[in-house]
Amino acid sequence: MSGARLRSGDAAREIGVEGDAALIDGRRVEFERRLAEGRVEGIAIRGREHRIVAARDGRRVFVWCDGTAWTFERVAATRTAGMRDHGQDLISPMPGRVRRTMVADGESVARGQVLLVLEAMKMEHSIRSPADGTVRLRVREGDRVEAGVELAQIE
Amino acid sequence: MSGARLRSGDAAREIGVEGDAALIDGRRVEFERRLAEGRVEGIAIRGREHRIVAARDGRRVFVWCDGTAWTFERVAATRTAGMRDHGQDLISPMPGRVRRTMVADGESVARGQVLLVLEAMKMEHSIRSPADGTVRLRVREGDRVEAGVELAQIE
Amino acid sequence: MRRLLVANRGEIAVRISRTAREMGLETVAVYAGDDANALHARAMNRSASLGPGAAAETYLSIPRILEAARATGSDAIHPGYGFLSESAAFARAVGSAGLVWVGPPPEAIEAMGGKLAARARMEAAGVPVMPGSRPGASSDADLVSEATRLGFPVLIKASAGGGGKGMSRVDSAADMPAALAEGRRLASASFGDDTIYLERLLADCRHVEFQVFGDSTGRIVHLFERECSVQRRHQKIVEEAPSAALDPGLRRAMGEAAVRAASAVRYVGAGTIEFLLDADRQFHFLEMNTRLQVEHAVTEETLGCDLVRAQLEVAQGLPMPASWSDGTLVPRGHSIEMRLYAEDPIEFLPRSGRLLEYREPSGPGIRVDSGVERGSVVGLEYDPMLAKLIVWGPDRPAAIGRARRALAEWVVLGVETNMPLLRAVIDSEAFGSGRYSTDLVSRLPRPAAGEPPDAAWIAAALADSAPLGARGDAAPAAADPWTSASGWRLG
Amino acid sequence: MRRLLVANRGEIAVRISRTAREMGLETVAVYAGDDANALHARAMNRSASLGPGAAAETYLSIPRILEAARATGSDAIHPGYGFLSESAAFARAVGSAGLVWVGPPPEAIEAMGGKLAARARMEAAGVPVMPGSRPGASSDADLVSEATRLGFPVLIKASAGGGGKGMSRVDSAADMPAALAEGRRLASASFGDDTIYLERLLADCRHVEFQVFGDSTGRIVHLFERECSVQRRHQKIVEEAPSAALDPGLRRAMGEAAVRAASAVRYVGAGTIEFLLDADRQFHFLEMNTRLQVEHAVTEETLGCDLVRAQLEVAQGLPMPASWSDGTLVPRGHSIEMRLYAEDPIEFLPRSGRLLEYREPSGPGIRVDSGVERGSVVGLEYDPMLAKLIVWGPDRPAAIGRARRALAEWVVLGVETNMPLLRAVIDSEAFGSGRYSTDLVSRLPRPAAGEPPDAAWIAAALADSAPLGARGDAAPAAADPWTSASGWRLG
Repeated sequence: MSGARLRSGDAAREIGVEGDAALIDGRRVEFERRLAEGRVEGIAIRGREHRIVAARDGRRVFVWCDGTAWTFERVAATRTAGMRDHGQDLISPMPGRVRRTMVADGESVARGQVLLVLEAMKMEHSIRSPADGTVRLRVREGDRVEAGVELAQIE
Repeated sequence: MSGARLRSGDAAREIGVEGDAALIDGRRVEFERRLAEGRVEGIAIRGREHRIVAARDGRRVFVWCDGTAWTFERVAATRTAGMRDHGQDLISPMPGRVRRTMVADGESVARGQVLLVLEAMKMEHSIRSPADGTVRLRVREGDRVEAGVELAQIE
Repeated sequence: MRRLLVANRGEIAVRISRTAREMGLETVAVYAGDDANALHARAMNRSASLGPGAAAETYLSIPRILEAARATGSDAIHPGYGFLSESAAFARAVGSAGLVWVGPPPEAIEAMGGKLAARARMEAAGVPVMPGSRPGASSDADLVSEATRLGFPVLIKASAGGGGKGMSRVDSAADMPAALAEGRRLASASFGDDTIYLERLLADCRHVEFQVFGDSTGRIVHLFERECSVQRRHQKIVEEAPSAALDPGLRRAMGEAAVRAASAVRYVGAGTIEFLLDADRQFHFLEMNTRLQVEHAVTEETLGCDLVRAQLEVAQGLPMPASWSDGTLVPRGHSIEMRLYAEDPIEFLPRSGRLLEYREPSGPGIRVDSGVERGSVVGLEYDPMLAKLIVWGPDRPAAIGRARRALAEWVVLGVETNMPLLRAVIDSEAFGSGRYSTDLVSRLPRPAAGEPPDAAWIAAALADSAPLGARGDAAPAAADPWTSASGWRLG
Repeated sequence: MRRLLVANRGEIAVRISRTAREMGLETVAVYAGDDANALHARAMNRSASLGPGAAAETYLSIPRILEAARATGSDAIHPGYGFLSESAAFARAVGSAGLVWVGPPPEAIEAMGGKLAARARMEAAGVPVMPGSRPGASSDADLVSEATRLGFPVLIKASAGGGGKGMSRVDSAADMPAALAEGRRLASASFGDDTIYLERLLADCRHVEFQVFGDSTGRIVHLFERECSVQRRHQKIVEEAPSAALDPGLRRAMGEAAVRAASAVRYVGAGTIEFLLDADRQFHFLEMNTRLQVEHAVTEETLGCDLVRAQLEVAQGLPMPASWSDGTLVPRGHSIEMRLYAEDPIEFLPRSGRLLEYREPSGPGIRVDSGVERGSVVGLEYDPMLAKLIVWGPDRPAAIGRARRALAEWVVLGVETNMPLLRAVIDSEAFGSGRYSTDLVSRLPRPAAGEPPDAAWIAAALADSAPLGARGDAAPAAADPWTSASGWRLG
């Protein structure tokens, strides 16, 4: 049985899968896989078909299910218990300038809170915290940043 | 420079690619790649754009180019010269019965020649040779075959 | 009607479930054991396995389908085309099980199912029928004398057949005995009934059919024609609406004959009257298809209607759309359908494999009804039609331009298809002029493979040298339990 | 005209090239340096780089685009929408370079480009214009007094603006000085001209626009209306045709006013007259867009026409299609367009990333005009619109059912989009009833994320534990030079 703790938005679940049964926070759910080229593209539960498309990008898993897209993140893996959580980095996607920092380094921040405002391509973009935690700012107001630069980390 | 001898239908070419230049049977062709997610999905040659989708399945490479699908097979790799060619297997795709063999074991056959007739799902299917060569039959008339069974090999 | 079971597979199952969902219905798929991963089985709200076995034990099994309907709580069944769609026994069994049958009354299916009886009935209703052997002619001697009366060449057809299956051409009286024996054998093997009959075989003909529609108020209308002369092996591959061969007068006469034909069997729902139009512009009834047609989409595109929606409404006792019977319905522009088959483009033999890549054309005027997607396994167990491309344009030349553009956008890799033939048809002078007959395909030069352009060689070299497991490659065998069932693979 | 350069990117560049190819034209793409792998750059017969730099130095650079046209041997230029499409200077430069300009005469662009002057011109032509400040009013004192005359709230608009950009609402005289200063600053920064004017801000309005079309024979017609009231941040996200707000009388009156407006500037080609329809069913001219509109597709679907084809024909001096001017053109059924934006569905902030999966809906009544595909990189450099879904149905309820079904088929993974908002709009009672105004989106409950269903949790667990490199995962970073540019990534 592989198991992991996954988070989507405010919800987090301990979920393990063995064969055609899943344990979701201890609740057993039997399912059938529908495969296309080895990928799971459908999951049937109690006779109901759910269309599935899934993709993974680093730590994140994207799942489209019956028309709705969900984003999951692994919180802590049961099978890799003891591994240190690396925290979450915020990376600059393109060249720009830090217009304002809205929090102080080391401050406790809530998920969704605006950390800083980046100006890029003549537009202002609010950078929000992806999680509750302590913020480590890696930039200061007025800094010019290149693409790929770490702006902050949430611990 | 990676190089290989590829065949498509009756045409065979020695082709090598280094950076943004290709040598096709010794003729140099410069090109630009258009990428999507790391895949080559377009090739521009002298200002002309060619839309490309490519996929590989075992030894075969499928290339869609500007609306036409082509199948390529590696004939002999320059960089792996000396490797033995494994021959070509014909695998049964589903349960059926060998209705007729049209060639004798060890016979020389031409590409496209009918080797045997398989009866499956109430239909007769002619199995043709994928290449010129010597045929090794693995089944006899009247044999019942399961899916995945080797029917013949072309050497 | 709340939950509709679609007793079919492939593109038509997906297409029916799309409209049903748009109407707010729940949809239920059924699948043979080896079809559990097919697109249609995943595309609906629920699904039920029909168990293991070939089509005869699954998609053609009335008890298994009724059991699936019961198990899923379905209250209606749409049969699609093919399989049980023209089985009066199935229609009756569905009704007896207390479910709504989305199709014509079983009596109408029966009346048109026996082609020999249907010919007589149509003649009585004043519908011109293709000259053929008289109903009583069944012995070799009778049939040879009938053939001589009709004049060679003649066609041998199975009375219980249809859709171009099991037909054979005979050119002289000397060939008749052998051909009759083979015809009876085929008819018996394919349709369980060895009754055969003869039809005159006309050269330079067009195949033009009329969509008809009836509702429970007794109203029966036609929804104009479809031109279906582009055929290979007596089966359609390209259809269009309207037909370039009809003028308003002929269209009216044929439409009226089609309505007479459907009225003679008190038709309800969607059906098709097939005519042969000869070189003298005389039309002859061939047969009626008492179901939705593969090519129904060109009617939908030119008339702006949804035939499946109308089927589902009429099956619930609702009247047909008002505009269909009040004379305001007028076709607009031009539509062409192209059928993509997994088959070689020269001898038309079915091909199997896995679709390593599959991307549909899109944009203005393009519709794709598909039963496959990237990764689909194409077997030899079922009809090799993968998908239909339907284009619409303000006029015929615009529609042809659009068809050419859309074909050039359609990416199908991993399984050989008739795409080169479709392109050859669309590009041909005969098709472009609109003046063609059922021999169009046989008159085309065989599609020559030619040699790949430089860009294709380069792309092949790049793909050949790319690391395995990169995107665009087939999945590694270990990760894919289906590789071993993926058809004729060259090892 | 043989070779058409499309001076644009994204979905509209692809859409224009599709029609051009259908007409047998060669097409030429241009792309900014960072856009070399974008879909539009690969979709045409030829392409030319516009060099490095932001939009101002590439897609907005007249010299670079003309140089690309010269280098590729193009003989015509279609500007699409946005970028240089409403630049009279570009239109003139294209003409001076001896190329065909696929757009209206520069004089018409200029006449409608200055919104303040256009208002005066329209008033003179007898077109009802939204009450606003008189042309001479430019000082703070004048504008405050004009605002008081009009009655608060008022809108501040930039004369050189358009398309909802740079508008701001003022609710009281006390707020005016600060708002005017900010309005002038924004107008100057965005459009290089700080001229501003005021318009009365009406509550409970609908935004209804008319497609107009002129040809070189001097004929000018309207092609019926589009309802564009579903907006967020003053920009349209869902459009439909016809508008449920018009009856035949109002439609005729507005259509005639639209033709008067276009005639006043001797319009040639495709253009749009935007009206505000107030709660008392009075309509007011807002502005004219002298180009193809994003939402032109709903007109094409209901009228059965191809506006881009007509643009290309008229640019070559051909007359518009006969049916457009002989009174036989009648809309059929109902069409709805939904714009897919890479943005969060609540605050509408642009999002970037890579489309790990992208699959379009298909089947009957569905059209997708897309600028992206699986693997596309979505940056923040350009407009965040990714694609448009256009549905057609025989009536409005059928079109809504189809929209719902198609949205539920559209797979977009890897970048956050406004899909939840589109679904909320289509599912809303207000949209369903047809009785809504421009505040529809603000009245919707915020889309709640909710919790994933069991099937999604299971799929996530399966994908999370799958070996890297399996199909459906992102390509390994080493094989993909674009990963590092793929936007806001959570490391």
